[in-house]
Amino acid sequence: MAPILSIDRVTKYFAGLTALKEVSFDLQPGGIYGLIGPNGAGKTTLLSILAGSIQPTSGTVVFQDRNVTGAKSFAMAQAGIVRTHQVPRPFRALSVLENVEVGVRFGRSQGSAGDLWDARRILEWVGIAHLADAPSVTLSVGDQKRLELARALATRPSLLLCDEVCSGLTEPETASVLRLLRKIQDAGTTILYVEHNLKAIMSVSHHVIVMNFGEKLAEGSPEAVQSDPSVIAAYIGRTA
Amino acid sequence: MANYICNPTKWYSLSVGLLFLALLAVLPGCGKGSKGGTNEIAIGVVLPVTGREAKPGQYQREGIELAIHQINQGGGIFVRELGKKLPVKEVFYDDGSDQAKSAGLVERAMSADNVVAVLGGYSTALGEAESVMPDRYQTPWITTGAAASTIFSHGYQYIFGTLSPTDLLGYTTAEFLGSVVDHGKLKKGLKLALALENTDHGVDYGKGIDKWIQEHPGYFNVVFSEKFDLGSTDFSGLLQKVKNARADIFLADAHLQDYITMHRQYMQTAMYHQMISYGARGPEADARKALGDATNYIFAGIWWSGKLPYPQVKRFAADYQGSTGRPPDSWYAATAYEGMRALAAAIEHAGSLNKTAIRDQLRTVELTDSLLPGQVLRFGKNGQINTPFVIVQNKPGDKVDIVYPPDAATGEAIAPKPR
Amino acid sequence: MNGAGKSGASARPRFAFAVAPLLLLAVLAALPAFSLGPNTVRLLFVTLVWVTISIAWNILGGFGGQVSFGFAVFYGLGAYTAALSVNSGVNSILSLLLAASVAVLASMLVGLPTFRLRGPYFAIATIGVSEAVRVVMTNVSMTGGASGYRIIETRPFHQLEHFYAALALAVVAVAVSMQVRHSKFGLALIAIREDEEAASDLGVNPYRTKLLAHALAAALTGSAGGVFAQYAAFIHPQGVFAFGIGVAILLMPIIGGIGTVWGPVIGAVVYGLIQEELIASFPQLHLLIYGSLLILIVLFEPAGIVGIARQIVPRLRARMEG
Amino acid sequence: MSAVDLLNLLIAALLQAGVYAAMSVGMTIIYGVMKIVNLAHAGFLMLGAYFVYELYARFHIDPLLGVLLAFPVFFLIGMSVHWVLVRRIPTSDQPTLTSLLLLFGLWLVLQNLGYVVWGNSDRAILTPRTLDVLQIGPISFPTVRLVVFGAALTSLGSLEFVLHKTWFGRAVRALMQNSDAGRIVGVNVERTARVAFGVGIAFAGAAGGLLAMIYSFSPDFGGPFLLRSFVVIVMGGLESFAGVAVGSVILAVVETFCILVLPANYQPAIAFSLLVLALIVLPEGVAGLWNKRRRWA
Repeated sequence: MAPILSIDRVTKYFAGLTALKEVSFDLQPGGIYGLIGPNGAGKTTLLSILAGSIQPTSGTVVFQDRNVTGAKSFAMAQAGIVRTHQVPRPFRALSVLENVEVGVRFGRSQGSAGDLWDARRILEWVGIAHLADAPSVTLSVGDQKRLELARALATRPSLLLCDEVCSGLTEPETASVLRLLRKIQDAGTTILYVEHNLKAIMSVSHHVIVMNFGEKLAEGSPEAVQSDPSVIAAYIGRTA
Repeated sequence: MANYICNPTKWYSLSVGLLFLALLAVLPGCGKGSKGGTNEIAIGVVLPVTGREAKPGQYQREGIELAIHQINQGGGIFVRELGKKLPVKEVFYDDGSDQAKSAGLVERAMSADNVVAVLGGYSTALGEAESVMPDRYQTPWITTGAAASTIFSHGYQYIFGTLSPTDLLGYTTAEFLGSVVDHGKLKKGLKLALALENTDHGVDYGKGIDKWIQEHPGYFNVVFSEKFDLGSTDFSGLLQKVKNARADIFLADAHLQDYITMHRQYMQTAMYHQMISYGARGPEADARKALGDATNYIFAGIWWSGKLPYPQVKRFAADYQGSTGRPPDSWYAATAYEGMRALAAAIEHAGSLNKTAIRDQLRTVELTDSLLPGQVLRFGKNGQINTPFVIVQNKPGDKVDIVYPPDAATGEAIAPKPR
Repeated sequence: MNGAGKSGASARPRFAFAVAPLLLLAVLAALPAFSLGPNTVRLLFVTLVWVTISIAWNILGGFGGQVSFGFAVFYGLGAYTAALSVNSGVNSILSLLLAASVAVLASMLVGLPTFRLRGPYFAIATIGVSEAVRVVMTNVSMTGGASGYRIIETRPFHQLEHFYAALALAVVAVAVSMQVRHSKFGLALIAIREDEEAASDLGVNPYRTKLLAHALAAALTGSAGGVFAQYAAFIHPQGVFAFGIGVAILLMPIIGGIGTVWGPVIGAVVYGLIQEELIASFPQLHLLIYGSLLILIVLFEPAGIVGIARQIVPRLRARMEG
Repeated sequence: MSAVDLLNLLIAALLQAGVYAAMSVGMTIIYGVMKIVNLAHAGFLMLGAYFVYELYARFHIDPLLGVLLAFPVFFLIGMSVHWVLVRRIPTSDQPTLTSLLLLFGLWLVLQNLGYVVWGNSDRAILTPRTLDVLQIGPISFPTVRLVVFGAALTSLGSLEFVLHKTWFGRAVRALMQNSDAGRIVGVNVERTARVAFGVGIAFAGAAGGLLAMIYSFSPDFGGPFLLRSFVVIVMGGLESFAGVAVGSVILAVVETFCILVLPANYQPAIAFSLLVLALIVLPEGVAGLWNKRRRWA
């Protein structure tokens, strides 16, 4: 099977500092990929490059056989890559439903007719349909995370980039969000999932990529990665 | 600034209602305005008494009000049609030196206040904007402070002006300098540097100078001529160029504020010119206050001077001092005073308050005891008067002398300017 | 287009939406028949011009959150374009279209570089653009530079023609504003205002959306400038390009309530009243009024007069019912 | 154009740069610490001018001494403005439109205050040295500009001293670099912000006094200088004091020398165009160019 996303020697400098150094990997369609690493490993930088929020200094990004290197985030979203933010960023003046509508109307679907029903269905799907007409600012943290996911899903992505969807959530909330991720995967969307919470990520991913100091350290199944000595060294080296 | 979108339906009708209320509030405000009736003659006065042109605008207002005061002391203007004298009532608006506003206020006076005529329009830009209105409302308008002849070149039928055209100012300025050369005080063939305000006023001034120079070859040649924007805070760039041009005579054409700012910076560049003029500005008290002795020997071509040797000028100066507590500062009050007097004469001749009849009389009215140089005020075919200019020069000890024309002179021109 | 309406809002507001503006329009259109006198018509005319511009600014600044101090550029260019084309024999409606086109062109020239800047930097850049354009226009000889430019009137002046032109334009502006508010385009603008990056992450092209809003606003502002120029018949760069005009254009919608359809309209009416009634008697007081209003609005009620009304009305209603 | 003319121009430019630096530094402090673009800066420049004028006109206090007195007076004014208005708006690491509009409103109010108190005719300070010129060979130095230049350098120098030698200076520098980090190391952000706002306004007031020694002024005074201050601090990279010096010199030199190729009345457009250009091309100031080059290398 052809990879849905393939990145090749992606490098990013910030004002002379190297944030990412020649990172390469492929994602196959339909999986949940975990992206882990200690603080400052370059996970969010990589996610931002894939989402088009920032542009790589060098390297290529190929998505569904299209070279999308350096595309802006709206172009990425229209191509089918969409991200969520670690801290939810709802459009505060808009209702929950209207927030989702933005995704419906401007994402890959560029929907017009019947899209409202779509937006409502998505809200139902993530479990906040009862809040559709509430102002988005009134939502709890957990519901804001769901809204963040709903908005992203509304663009009908092929690849969903999740940035720490579980941070700041309680145990039961985390469990329910993880269930949601699996549901999304079941519906055919590939997920690249950045997470600090190792337990969460190991439980949900079928493939894990480990980064350290801006470089890819290892990748493989959760079990294989967990027993990789270089990974252990990186984590222990940091915590010690 | 969040959360300004909410369900519009709740308050929608309310906001529309507010709009209606606001509109209703407007209407009575505009409907009113004195329905002058037959007890008095309403005359609109639109001048800048705030903003950049506040000082001259204020002087002009004082001139007009002095004339109105004197007319009313005599019982008013006799209107034959009504068989009685009616007092003059001033309807005053301040345009804040803003041209769009001044046009709007002239329109307001002409359409809502039942005036028989409007006086005003100080400075060329404001005068240009106002000059659109008189023909629309068939109401005579006399500008007492805008001299650019373009205003009078559009074929308007209801506009008049009590300032001679600016090209004559430029011409007289050059003529005066020529006479100084003839007296042997300055050499022939001197180099002139011109700095002109970037308006029709400046253009006309420059044209006048050019005209004289072309008619009298050999006297002067212009080595530098550039425009500047009124209201700048900084003229150092322009002055640097003037300095580099190494001219013998510096002639600028500026408004009062610009004259003060520019001359201050002129002094700081350590330039020397044998003669300096700022066009129609020079002897003002404000300049003296801001610049002190640095204003000495500056000469100016002006429409009127308190030094003119006519008895009516002495009387006017005394009356003005009596009503305001200070002597007339330069020419501003006099041309405004004369504008009001000419209007009063025209109303009396017309014998009615019909605006077209008054306009017809303004075309032929003649004041033979005028304050202005030559003592005769008569509007030309285009509506503008054409009295001669006088050249005055500042002298040490706060003295100002008329130095040209010779028949009005109160002192000798000092040239070249002592270093 | 109206997402919220389709979702099953009651029929009454939709009725209000359709009827109230028509009613307002009818009243305004019939006003001159009451022989109000030219001064009232002039005041209405000026207010309608302000209404149009205020609405235009609100499209970019209110919905899109891009605060521009530089709308005098479009107003002035519109005025000059209309004046130049009327003088060269173009009929007055066509000259307004030309004015709009030139303003749109200018909005592109201004927007292409400046929309790369965010928020306050954009605002500051527009100050620079506006002042630079004023200086240049003061020196362009084709338009008479600082001498100003005059429309040579070839036929008698009919005030009502100008009034109806301004009225028509204001109606167009209100219609455009309502349409934008409830359209996909409006949704994009609001999303950009709230969080430009998040909007872009969801597929909204912020740059293009802002340029489009800028162009739309410029077209309305430019035509309004053209309508004004045809009435004034004399325009001057220090007048139509003045920084004060740019400031006034920004103050009106903010005072009325930005991001709403009717806030800018109310703001413009209030502004027109203050200009007319206060300036005649207290020329400098308006600065104090606008300044304090701005401070109060920023600190306490970002939604302006509309926001205040929104707070008061429910209380009044509660009192009346209770 | 002779060498002497060029030298005269260059000196004029440098003296002008001193004026620009003096008027921009207050804006930089406030921006650096609070990320607020102080649009009311022009209003305080104007008040500073009138302050020095009144002291001179009423009590014959030398304008230079007046400038010195302006520091404490405007410091207190600045602190009160912060206490009454500025602290009520949310703080942010990015400049916000809220603060921009708030201070713009304040500018309008200050202008009105100026009109009410002083009317609208131009004022000017005339001292014996106002029109004096120091002539050294063919080169002339306007005395008052030399004085202003000296005063500007002195005040910048003392500010530099304060920033590096005092508690307040360290707190300010910490906040300018990173407000979160500043908070973590125990800087009282609100107090520092209040003092910084006071210092910024103090410099604005004093700069207004210096400007009043050169220019005539009215309540509208300050607008053109406000924009020039923007240009200076944007070119200087928005929050560095060395940047202010660099920005001032660039602006003054460009403005002064452009008259050789442009008609003088286009001169004001230079600053405005530079402003737009600097914002777009040099978002990190002139120093950004240096950084970029290093990155490419």
